[in-house]
Amino acid sequence: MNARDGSPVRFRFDGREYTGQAGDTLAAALIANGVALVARSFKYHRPRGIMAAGVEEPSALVTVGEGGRREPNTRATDVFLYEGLVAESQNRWPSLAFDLGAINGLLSPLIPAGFYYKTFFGPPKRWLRYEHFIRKAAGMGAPPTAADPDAYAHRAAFCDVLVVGAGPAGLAAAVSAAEAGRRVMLVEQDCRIGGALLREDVAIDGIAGHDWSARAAARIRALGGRILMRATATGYWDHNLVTVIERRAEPGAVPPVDQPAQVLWKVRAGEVILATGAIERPLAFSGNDRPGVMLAQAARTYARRYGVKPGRRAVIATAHDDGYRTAFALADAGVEVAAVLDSRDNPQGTLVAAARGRFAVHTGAVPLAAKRSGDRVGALVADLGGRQQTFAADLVAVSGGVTPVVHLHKQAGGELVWDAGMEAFLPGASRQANRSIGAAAGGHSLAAILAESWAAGGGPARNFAVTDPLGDAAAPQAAPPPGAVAPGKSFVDFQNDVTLADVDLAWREGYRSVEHLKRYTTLGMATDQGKTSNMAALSRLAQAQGVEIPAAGLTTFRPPYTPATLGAFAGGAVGDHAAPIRRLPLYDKHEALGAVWQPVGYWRRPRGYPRPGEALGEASLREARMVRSAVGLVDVSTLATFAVSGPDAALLLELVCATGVAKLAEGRGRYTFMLREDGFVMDDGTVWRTAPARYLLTSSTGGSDRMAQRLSYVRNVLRPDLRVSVANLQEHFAAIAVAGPRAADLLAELTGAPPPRHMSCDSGAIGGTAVTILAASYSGERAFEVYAPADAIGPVWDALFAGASARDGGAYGLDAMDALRVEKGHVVVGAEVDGRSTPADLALAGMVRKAGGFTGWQGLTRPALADPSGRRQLVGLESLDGPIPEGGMLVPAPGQEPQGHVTTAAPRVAQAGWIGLALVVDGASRHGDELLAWSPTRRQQTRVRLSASHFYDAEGARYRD
Amino acid sequence: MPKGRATVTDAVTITLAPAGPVHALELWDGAALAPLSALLGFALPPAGRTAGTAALRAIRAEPAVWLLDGPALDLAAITAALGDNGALTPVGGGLVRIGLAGPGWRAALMADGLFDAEDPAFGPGSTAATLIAHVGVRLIVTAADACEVLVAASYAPHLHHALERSAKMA
Amino acid sequence: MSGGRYSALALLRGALGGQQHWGRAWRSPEPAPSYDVVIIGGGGHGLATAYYLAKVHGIRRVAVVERSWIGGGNTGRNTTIVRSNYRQPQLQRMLDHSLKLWESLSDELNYNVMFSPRGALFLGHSDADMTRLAERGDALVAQGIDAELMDRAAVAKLIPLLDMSPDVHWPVQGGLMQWRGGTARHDAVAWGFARAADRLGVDIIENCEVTGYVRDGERVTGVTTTRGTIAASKVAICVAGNSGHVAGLAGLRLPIESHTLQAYVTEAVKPMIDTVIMSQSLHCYISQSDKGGIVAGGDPDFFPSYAQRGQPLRLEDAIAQALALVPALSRLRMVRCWAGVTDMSFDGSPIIGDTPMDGLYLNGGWCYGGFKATPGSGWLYAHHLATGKPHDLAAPFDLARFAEGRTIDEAGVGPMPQHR
Amino acid sequence: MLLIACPHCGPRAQEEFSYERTTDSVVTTEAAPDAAMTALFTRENPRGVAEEIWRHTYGCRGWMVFRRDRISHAISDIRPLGPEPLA
Repeated sequence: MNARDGSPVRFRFDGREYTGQAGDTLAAALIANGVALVARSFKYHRPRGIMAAGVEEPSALVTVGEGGRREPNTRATDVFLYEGLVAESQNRWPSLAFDLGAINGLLSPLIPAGFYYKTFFGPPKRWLRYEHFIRKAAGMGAPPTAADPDAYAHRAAFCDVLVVGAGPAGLAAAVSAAEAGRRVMLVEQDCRIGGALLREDVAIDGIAGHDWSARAAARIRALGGRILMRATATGYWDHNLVTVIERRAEPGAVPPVDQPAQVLWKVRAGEVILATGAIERPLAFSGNDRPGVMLAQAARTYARRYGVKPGRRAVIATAHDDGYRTAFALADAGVEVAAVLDSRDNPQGTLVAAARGRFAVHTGAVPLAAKRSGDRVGALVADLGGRQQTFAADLVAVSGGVTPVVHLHKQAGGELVWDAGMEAFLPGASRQANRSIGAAAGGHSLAAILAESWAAGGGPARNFAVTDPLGDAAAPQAAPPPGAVAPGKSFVDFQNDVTLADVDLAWREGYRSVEHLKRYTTLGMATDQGKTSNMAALSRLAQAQGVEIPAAGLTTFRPPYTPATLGAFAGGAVGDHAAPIRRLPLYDKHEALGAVWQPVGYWRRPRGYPRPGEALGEASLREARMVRSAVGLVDVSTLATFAVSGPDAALLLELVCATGVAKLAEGRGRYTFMLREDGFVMDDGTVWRTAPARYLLTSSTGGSDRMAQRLSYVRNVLRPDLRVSVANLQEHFAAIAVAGPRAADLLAELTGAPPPRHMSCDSGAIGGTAVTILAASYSGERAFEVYAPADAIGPVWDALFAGASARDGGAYGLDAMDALRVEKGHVVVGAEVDGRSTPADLALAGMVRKAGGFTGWQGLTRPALADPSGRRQLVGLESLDGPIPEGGMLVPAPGQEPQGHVTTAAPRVAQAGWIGLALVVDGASRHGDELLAWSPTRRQQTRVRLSASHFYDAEGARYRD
Repeated sequence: MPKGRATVTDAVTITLAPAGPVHALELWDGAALAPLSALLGFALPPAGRTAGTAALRAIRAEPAVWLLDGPALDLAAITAALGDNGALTPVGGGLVRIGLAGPGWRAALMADGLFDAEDPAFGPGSTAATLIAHVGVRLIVTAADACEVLVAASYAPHLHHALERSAKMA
Repeated sequence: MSGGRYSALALLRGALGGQQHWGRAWRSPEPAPSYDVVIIGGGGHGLATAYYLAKVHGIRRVAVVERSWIGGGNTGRNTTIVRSNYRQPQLQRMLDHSLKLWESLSDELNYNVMFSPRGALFLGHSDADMTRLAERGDALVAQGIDAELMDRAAVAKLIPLLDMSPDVHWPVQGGLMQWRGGTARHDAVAWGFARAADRLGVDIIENCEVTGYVRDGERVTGVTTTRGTIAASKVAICVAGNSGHVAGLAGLRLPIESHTLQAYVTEAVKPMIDTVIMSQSLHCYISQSDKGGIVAGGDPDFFPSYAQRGQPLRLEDAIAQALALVPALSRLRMVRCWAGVTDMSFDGSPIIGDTPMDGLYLNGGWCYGGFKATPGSGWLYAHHLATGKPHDLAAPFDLARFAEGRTIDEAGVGPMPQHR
Repeated sequence: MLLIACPHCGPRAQEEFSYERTTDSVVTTEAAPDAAMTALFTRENPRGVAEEIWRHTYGCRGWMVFRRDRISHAISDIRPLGPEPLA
């Protein structure tokens, strides 16, 4: 059904050009071109070929793509050809055919599992040197070094039924669910619908398997179902959330225009139906990793689905009926089948009988060793009931039973039950709303699978007629564990080069818990997560323990089911949009003034407005002096702002604020601060009574979300009885602080009214916009904060800026604001208010309500907070030499125990010199002491004198009216 | 904020404009419900719903908060009807209204979102607040093929970019 | 007792003898009726405590009882970072003591724990970040701990794959390096301590879950377990992640909540990142394992859980941040993600020492910073158990500090489970 | 990402919610200092079901309390917190 008549596709492997055809995987195309040696193994650099035909491939890892699209460790079986595909082999030097690293194979007796724990002793520096070479030898593909040019996207989806896997079981369930009127989503990791039907020669209800699949898919779509192809369900999370990664471009390929390379779907499903199939197990024998040793179902897939011959002369080694199907498929494809070796002593059934008539079938036959011929297998030595025989073959197709894919079921918290007949774990009770069907649930009879799957989808019971020329196979069986191991390496984990001998060694050394075994040998920790290896290892472990496999334990199944590209997780959160950037309402005005931007959380705020040729520091000092001498405007729109209204507004504010609010007269405001419940200062701001039952609360930019949450918590959880409304106005209002000796004059001119007195508020209009004016000073000058709706602030700024300019003023930024407030000794959240300061530490104890009753008052009573001695306290610093290093330690002399640190440093504005604020142990009683502000990391030190924390107009004469 | 900026793809047209007048109405006492309904001419809607007309729409935003969206608001009358049972606070100055029109609007909202905008029950008159691209938004379904997104103005450029990107890839 | 010393010579002997001579790394004894000290929890901290009790204090009648397999909790679920570059002096001193123990640990245990002082770098993304980093560095140097402030150029040279463009969301302005920091092989730490403790006579008892305590009046005199009752002069809880549950069996309530923290590892690639990358502003940390996988993590899940199962959106955020710093990671593939259950204490710092009950001791509350403290934590806890008094370095980390207000709040965000 | 049935909005993604604390750790402003500090600094932290306060911060901003199993994450007995509901 799958003659190789597709359109030709050119690709390169290790620099050589080949032609495959559309629909091929890279693996199929390499096989078609006679390439057997594809990779080198991780540890011993063994030559490796293609073992599988699906995502479980452990060996054939290659690097695909170029430049920013380079993807190391891509399974050749999981990339579909596209024109110009470039692939390279990995982990070899100088070439794949001649790899010096193969010497590790000769050294292997010296480097068994865990050898590195037993040597390389000495000081850490010596280990660093060893490690340098170990790291170079380890790793697989070379990492990409260029930026990824492609986009990735996220997508939420909701459905009644999510079906994972579009093989016969998944298709039947999905059609059934869709016909029952349920919202259906079907995801398939392959690029073709059909699953196992793509490798079997069967008909369903008289329709050839692949046609039946196509019709089923069409039916699902017609009923409104959504089907995603090349989409792998990688993770099953809480509350039936399944993450699905959809490839829209093959590894290394250029995605279609405007399309992401991959989409990460987050699917919340009412029910999840897992039709994830089963993975065949390899057999353990010496040299079982050689190129040309292939899983039997994979060999069948290459012959049937891709129409390529995986070898010329094959030996099939199987533990159950399914291997025989491969013999027929290979023979039909023109491959000589030298023998079928069945490990069972007396297999029965129509399939076996049919095979006996066509092939040389040996029963009780166990493979011992694969011999090489050049780079690939040349012969298989087998034990035929005590007699050894060598079979010449360049293809050894093996089937050691099948392992149902229970990963997602287990990720969802489901239980597993042991099926002694199949020697496999099957899905047991689910903890979430999911069920498994088909081969994933241990099914093997197609007709039964279809009927059960249909029922799982919710449709009325029905039967399917299956036509299979070979008849129904018996239930899968696992290969018996190998007896004496032949000399040479019998691999269990092909990708991490873990052998049976390694498993035995781990047991001998006491790494007997299955998790210890895994971690000590690295078994199952490679990119295939042990899909082909875990059962073999468990079997060996159970054998050593003398117990059944279930008693040996099982490692955890962790997401993702198959390796998932990191870019897909990030989605659109890259570059400029790695996180939101919040834009000020006056962004354009600042930008036009040449603002230098400063990140403050997600905000970007103007830090200063340097003139051409002016350094930022110079500009900031100029701006600060402009405020002291004339008038300046600073954008304070980011401040947290809340309207608190209602009869109980003051009561709520007094629950949140540590200072008095209730006695505030209408039209008046005051400074306030809030404590955390443990008594430390959380935030500070101002509170204003703008109307008899309405207050405006401002607090710090950075604490805005926390303050909103606090207000809501107190109001809703602690005091749902209050008659109060809290509205968050941070975004509604934009605000401009106007500061300087000419600020009052400027406002009077623009509003046509005398501006409010210090710590009073009023309303008015500027530039035609209604504004609220709060007379508060952060700079130490006469100052006002002008609030207006953000969408109307433009004209207000324009009017203020024109007026300020006419008065030798202008805009100032955060650095100037900082210098001004330091000179006034105002603390700021994030520097002095560092989450470890009490009100007393910050010289604010006098404002705390003595009667308590506010959040955090109890915390303040704890002994270490109540007793000021030994606490870090706010002081001012006056430099006795040059600039003070901000963040520097305050020490008597270099290297001595710090007594505090510089929380903020700034140049003096009103005069020459440098000042700062600091938290110093017992600092309040140490004014006049000299210390060294010491920054060894910046090689700076400055002598400072401790002082009171205000350096300018201590009486506050300048801001009063 | 550039007014009326629009992005058009095959599936969805995205427009961007200041939200205009929006007021938060918070009640602490249900006694105001009846007089307010009488005044507005429609009942204040339950959770997840909007009511009213394009000139004045009431959006249930929180357990005790409605957004009164639109210019046709008689502030004095509402304040009187409220009495001592609630408060009215203007909030629209910091809101941007992003319009999504066309068959792709639901898909566009789900690209970086978490909310089931494809639920057929989420039809005209429905509203929900959720997160899109890490930004808090309020969705208002205005017609079978159109939706409005109210977002804080500072986040609007980021959200707009995310929605444009989604619309292109949808 | 277990096999001989490990050395290159022993490996050669193994090569010649078909690896047959290796003995068990640790025995699997039945629990004895009584011990001087029973340590609950066979993670790195518990095993280290047992080792130092035997080695430093000569107390060898010690049992480590482990619910499951040793090293299977947070010891086996972290991102293997070792460093001491904190800001608060109590943490600096305590963790630098631990770092010094790391430096000779492989030789001490005769087990290569692969401590790799490849450097632990905090990136700064703004002038404000750089000031905070300088402050931290200055505080470290003042304690005699190494810290180097690096400028943009030096950072770019050290990690060529970092995105150094000035106009990205989090531009790299420089960093603070602790060269003595780095990584270690997490499983090996548990196994190495287990093997060394076992050789000194400590009983390591796996698959033995503590179900309650034996009491004599107000005094704890032993534990009941799924493998019988074990008497002990002292019972030492050392089960970070599960402290709430295990202390709860004695009726104790702690300033701790258990939260999950996720991490992930990519497919192995050849060397691309040679140092540990962290950030002052972002919640992500990145290193490359010796095997070649990129190991990284991010924020906890922000709600309490014992599930050892994380939330996918936290993973997305962590990866987005890692990609923002190192864009070339975009095409690498995650091969596994996992979650550990962390003891989130209410000031972000650990709790080591007495409990209100006689005979019962607590070591927990390590938040997501416990791995780096493994040897030091064991050393300090052993000191307390052996002498009955806290070691000077552990004294600030007593349980009473919460009630008394002496919290050690590195992030300044208490009094809740600390998410930095 | 859990699915939390907000009493006001119906089932929504956990990302829209924020965990506040357990009900036994609520500290009122009237509590005596010792009682307040005990509530604040001692938690049951059960490896099982706890009663927790959450907020639909990025949805309706409403508060709620529910019981949640901290291993399976199953949620039950969800009810709103806050002022008496309006129509």
